[in-house]
Amino acid sequence: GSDGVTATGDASGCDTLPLKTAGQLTVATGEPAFLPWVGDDNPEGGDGFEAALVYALAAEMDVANVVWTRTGFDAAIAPGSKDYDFNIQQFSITEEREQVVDFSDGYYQVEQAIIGASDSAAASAASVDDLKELNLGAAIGTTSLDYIEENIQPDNDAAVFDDNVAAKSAFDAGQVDGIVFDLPTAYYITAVEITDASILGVLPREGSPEELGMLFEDGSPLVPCVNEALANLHNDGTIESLEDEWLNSGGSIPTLSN
Amino acid sequence: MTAKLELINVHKSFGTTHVLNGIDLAVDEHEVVCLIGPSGCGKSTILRCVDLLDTIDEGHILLDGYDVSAKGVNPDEVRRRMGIVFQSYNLFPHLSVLDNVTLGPRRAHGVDKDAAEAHAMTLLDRFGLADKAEDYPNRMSGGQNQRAAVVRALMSDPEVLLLDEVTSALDPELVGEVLSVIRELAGAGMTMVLATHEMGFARDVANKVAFLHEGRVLEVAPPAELFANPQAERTQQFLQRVTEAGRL
Amino acid sequence: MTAKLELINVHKSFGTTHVLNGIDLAVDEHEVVCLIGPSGCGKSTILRCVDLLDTIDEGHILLDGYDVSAKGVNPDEVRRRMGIVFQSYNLFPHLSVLDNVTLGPRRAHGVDKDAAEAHAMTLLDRFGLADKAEDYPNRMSGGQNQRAAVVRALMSDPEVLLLDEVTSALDPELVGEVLSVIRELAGAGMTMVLATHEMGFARDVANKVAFLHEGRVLEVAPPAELFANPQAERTQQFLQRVTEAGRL
Amino acid sequence: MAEQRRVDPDPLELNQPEVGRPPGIFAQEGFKSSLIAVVSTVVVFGGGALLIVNSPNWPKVRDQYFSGEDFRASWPKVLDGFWVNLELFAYSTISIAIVALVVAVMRSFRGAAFFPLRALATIYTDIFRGIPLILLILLIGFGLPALDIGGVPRSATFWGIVALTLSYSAYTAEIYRSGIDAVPESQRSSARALGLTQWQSLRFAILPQAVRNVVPALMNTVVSLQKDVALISILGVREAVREAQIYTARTFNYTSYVVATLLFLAISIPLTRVVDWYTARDRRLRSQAPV
Amino acid sequence: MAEQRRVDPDPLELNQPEVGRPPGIFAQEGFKSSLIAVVSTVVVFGGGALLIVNSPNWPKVRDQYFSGEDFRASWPKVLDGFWVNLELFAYSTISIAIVALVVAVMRSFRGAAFFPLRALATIYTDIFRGIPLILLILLIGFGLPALDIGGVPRSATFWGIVALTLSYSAYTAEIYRSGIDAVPESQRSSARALGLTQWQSLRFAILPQAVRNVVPALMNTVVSLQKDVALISILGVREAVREAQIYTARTFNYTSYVVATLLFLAISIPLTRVVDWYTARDRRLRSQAPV
Ligand SMILES: Nc1ncnc2c1ncn2[C@@H]1O[C@H](COP(=O)(O)OP(=O)(O)OP(=O)(O)O)[C@@H](O)[C@H]1O
Ligand SMILES: Nc1ncnc2c1ncn2[C@@H]1O[C@H](COP(=O)(O)OP(=O)(O)OP(=O)(O)O)[C@@H](O)[C@H]1O
Ligand SMILES: [Mg+2]
Ligand SMILES: [Mg+2]
Repeated sequence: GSDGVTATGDASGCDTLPLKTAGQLTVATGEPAFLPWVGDDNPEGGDGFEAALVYALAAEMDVANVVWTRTGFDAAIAPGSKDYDFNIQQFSITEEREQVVDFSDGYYQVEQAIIGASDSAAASAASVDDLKELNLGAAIGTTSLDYIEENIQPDNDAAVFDDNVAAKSAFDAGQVDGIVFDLPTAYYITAVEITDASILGVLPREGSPEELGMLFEDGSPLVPCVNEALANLHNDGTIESLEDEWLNSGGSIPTLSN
Repeated sequence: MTAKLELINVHKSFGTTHVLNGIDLAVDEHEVVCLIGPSGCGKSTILRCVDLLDTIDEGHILLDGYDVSAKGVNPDEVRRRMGIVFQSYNLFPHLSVLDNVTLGPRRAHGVDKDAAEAHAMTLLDRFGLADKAEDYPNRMSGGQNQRAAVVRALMSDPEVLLLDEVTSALDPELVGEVLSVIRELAGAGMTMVLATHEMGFARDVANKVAFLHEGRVLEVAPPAELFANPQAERTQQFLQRVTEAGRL
Repeated sequence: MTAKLELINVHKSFGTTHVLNGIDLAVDEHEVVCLIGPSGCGKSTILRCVDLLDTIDEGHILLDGYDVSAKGVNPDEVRRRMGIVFQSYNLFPHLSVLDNVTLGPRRAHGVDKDAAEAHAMTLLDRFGLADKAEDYPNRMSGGQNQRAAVVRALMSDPEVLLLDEVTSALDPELVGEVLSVIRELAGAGMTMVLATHEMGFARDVANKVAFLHEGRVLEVAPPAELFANPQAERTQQFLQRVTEAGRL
Repeated sequence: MAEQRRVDPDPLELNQPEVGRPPGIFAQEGFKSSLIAVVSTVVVFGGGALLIVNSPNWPKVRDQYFSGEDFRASWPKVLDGFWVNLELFAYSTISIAIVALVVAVMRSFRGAAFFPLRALATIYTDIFRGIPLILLILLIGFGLPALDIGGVPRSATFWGIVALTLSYSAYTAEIYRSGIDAVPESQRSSARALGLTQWQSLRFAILPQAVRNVVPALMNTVVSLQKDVALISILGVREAVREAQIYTARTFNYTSYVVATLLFLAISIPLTRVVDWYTARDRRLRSQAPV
Repeated sequence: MAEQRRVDPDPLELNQPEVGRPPGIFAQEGFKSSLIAVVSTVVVFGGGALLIVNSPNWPKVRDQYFSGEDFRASWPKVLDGFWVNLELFAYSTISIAIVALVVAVMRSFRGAAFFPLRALATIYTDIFRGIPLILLILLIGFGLPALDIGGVPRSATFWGIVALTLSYSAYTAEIYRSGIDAVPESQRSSARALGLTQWQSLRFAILPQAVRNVVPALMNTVVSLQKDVALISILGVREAVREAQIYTARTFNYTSYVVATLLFLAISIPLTRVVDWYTARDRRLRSQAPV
């Protein structure tokens, strides 16, 4: 998959975009799609960071028409050709995944945060070490889980849930003390879904930054074109203002020490 | 004197088939009563009803004068006092012969294993089955199965023994043995009701023979009388046909 | 002249039990042969082997001179030429009597439904089962079941009829009927092998009686001869016991 | 002779059969123990229910699982999905029944000549029963179309049904087999003795009895299939459970699952009752064995 | 009399029994049709396999499902998870067997007095069989602990086993029942005639035969339970399938599922074979009915 395509590469093939359906950008997202990434499970509305980004991208690439489809996680990562141009639902870019599919350049650098009951033992944690003896949880397919395993290394194996809903339910049932989410999701969850919990802290970044990218079928010729457009959106500050609008609305949260 | 076992106006239907049509029959203690009659006349059904395996629709079954067919009677208690051997023996296929015959005494009567097995071996030996004690029913011939079933019924020293054509699967050599065992039991005071197609057997062993026809007892008499001088026309017909078949 | 059916040195074991121990037996066309002997001597096993329901370990079974026990014989073809009635009748519980008896002709012989049913009704009528044609086996008495099983075997006009104690579940009234049917069949040229415990029956219907003991044919003779003047000591013993049991 | 014949017994002595019962014979043990069982069940379940309803967090839990509002909101979508379930269910039931029968029949043939057939059937059941259905659906539903072989359909629904059929037919074949094995050997002998071939014996004598033997087990499979059809949603098919999941993921409320469950029960319970009733009637008709 | 007795037949005439066979009697139909079946199976499967292996995308699909590297990489974690499966499996098998037996026995009691018991058992099987296992696990595993009732355990494992038991015991009870129903009525009569109570008749005469009748169906349940234990992962428990999922989600490579499948097969196939062997032996020992 990683056939040396880079964002700075010559994008001359992009004069006529190699789209699945000419004249329209077919984009897949999750089912359901949720805030802060997509507003109201309605990407057509353009609310939410990812939805807004796609529309900005389409404008940048001169495509008038955006058509949305939905896929589950499993269908997104299945082998074979796809019937959409790309899939955007907070996929983290990793080398292993690049063997199977192609990614665009990163459109967002993710930080991890831990949430827990405000009145619990976890609330007093000041460092990552303090988290070791907690029962932690994360949703499957997220880099939150990788973060727990690689950087926190808790005494008890972290519980792994199908989705944010299950993680929240386990929290309600008292089966986990803390859940790790990416920061934007954590903001949203504590504000709307688990109101008796709060973000206990942002987790310190380890190693190379984790980036979200759009997912393409292996060998898609569209990748350089999207990368070029993304670079332009970065340069003109569009992406930054979208981040401010949708993702950085939580005020200041302390970052835990190592 | 109260009869050991008495059936009074017993009726029984299966769905729309009226099988027993007002059976009246008394069996005194120490008495052997044979039920004879054409196929389907209800012999097996009577025995099943007496053992409370089928519930009767109407009438009474008295054991020692008590109405055991009444509501509220615990049928298990009644059955523990009787033994029955079925036409198609019905041994338990998953148990060895020894386990088959000791199951009743051990579980229903609380006899301990050793005592039950000792008793079983004596009886099995008497019926020529001592070497089959560890075998499974389905690996034995029909005759062997039927003998084991007789032993099973005798194991609990029943007050009344009900036998449903116990000799039909036996070879003639063994019929004599079974006959003598039954004679012995009768002498020792066993009360017995036998359904049988063997007129010779009935004549030989019975105190009374009851002729059944279409769910009714047409006549009851000592065998000498009944065979020599049948009263009902239907009885005469039946006995004549049987004689023709060379079975009397 | 070749025998219709011939067994030559037939051996058969179940596991370690040697059940047939070198059976030699010839049955001519139009002949009725009765197998007698104590329980477990192998009568049923012989009939099963002849019908190729059990494979023999050694020896040969010849039908019209052809070795049907040889490798490569299609047993279905052989079985279609024979009929068998089992000791425990084995009707199909999910089929009505009529369907039971027409199954063979319709499926194995390709007779059409109407013809098969007409034929069936004639036979059922002859055996007093006409009104039971639509009934299911488990709702009938043992006698009724056995009669239906006989009808089932007769349906395909078999060349050889094998009967395994067909009268043991019949009441004496009906034994006469079956006997006369068998006599009739014999007269019409039917070749038959019967395992039986009914000496009277054997005497009455057989051309030859074979006495079996421990998986061997001890002697074969016409019934008058064999019953009056048994050669082997074991035969004498057996017949004496049978006489004592009042069955001869 | 006359004094031996019974003539109308005095019915008066029967008027009080209860008097003087020997001890132990009369008892209503059945009724008593049944009563005890029911009362204790009611106490346990009723007590449990009370405890739940009075627990501090009950209102919260109730709202999350049994909220009237969410019930109404999720109902239309889940119901739409349920029609998809029924369609998939119908197709897979048919293909499973057929494949399972073939496999079971293959396994029940006798004789050395049929060894390869039996072995094949055995391998089939072992493998497809052992592979988790989820993997089978992933492998077949994503893997096969990904191969891009000409003429191979890409429809997720199609491949989902194929995967369900492979897995469930292995289970169902084993059920058929247990039914076949429970038919007494003597029935097979009888059928063969009539000159029927192995196949005819199976078809006319053994299978009808075998299927009757295993109706409850087959019902088990049907009920469980009805629910496992939902796994096809991995391939992107939006059936009832998937719709419920989507609703839950959006609202963090599980009531949509309860909606799906009620729809499933609305099919499975009447189906079970009808089959039970039919089985009981069949049994009454054919199988009341006089001993 | 002597001329009637058979003395050694001339064995020579038997040397060529093949000569002059009447037409139709001799055939090797069994062998021929078996051969055809096997050959055609091999052709179909072999052809299919060739088609797959030669398809344009095969190398990619192969790498995603059957990569040696990923096999090695995912093996340790999946194996760790598998021990959790086995533990959960062992506990639930025991509790399911017990509960199912109680329910089946309740349902098979006869007589009007036992009607409430039977009704209770029927409702139990209908409900718990009809509710999708996934919902049962969610409701019980998340719902009950969330109630915050004093003394009620919170452990996901514990409640997962409870949910599995409720669902599977309903299925298993139906299997037991089918086994019980397949035992001839006359066996029950015989047992009752010995003076055994209903319960004793069941215990000593009916159930042992019933269980033998349904061993294959029970094996089905065991094999499927072994896999459904994985559903407890909804509650966050990390068993083999969950570990495989984690690996796949991280790497987008499905080989970890194949690892999990092989582990499952490593248990289920030998188990099936042992049970088959035992059943066959048992049958040979006890049930070769001479007709
Ligand atoms: N469970 C049943 N359901 C319906 N009909 C039955 C049932 N049991 C018996 N019958 C019918 O009741 C009648 C009497 O049957 P029973 O077995 O008592 O006769 P029998 O005198 O013992 O006959 P046989 O001498 O042939 O054994 C028969 O016509 C039979 O078909
Ligand atoms: N399938 C089998 N497996 C093991 N042993 C068997 C089997 N069938 C028959 N036997 C044994 O073979 C012997 C002969 O049985 P068979 O049924 O042929 O006797 P039989 O002469 O018909 O006896 P009966 O007069 O009692 O019917 C018996 O000892 C029996 O236990
Ligand atoms: Mg009878
Ligand atoms: Mg026999």
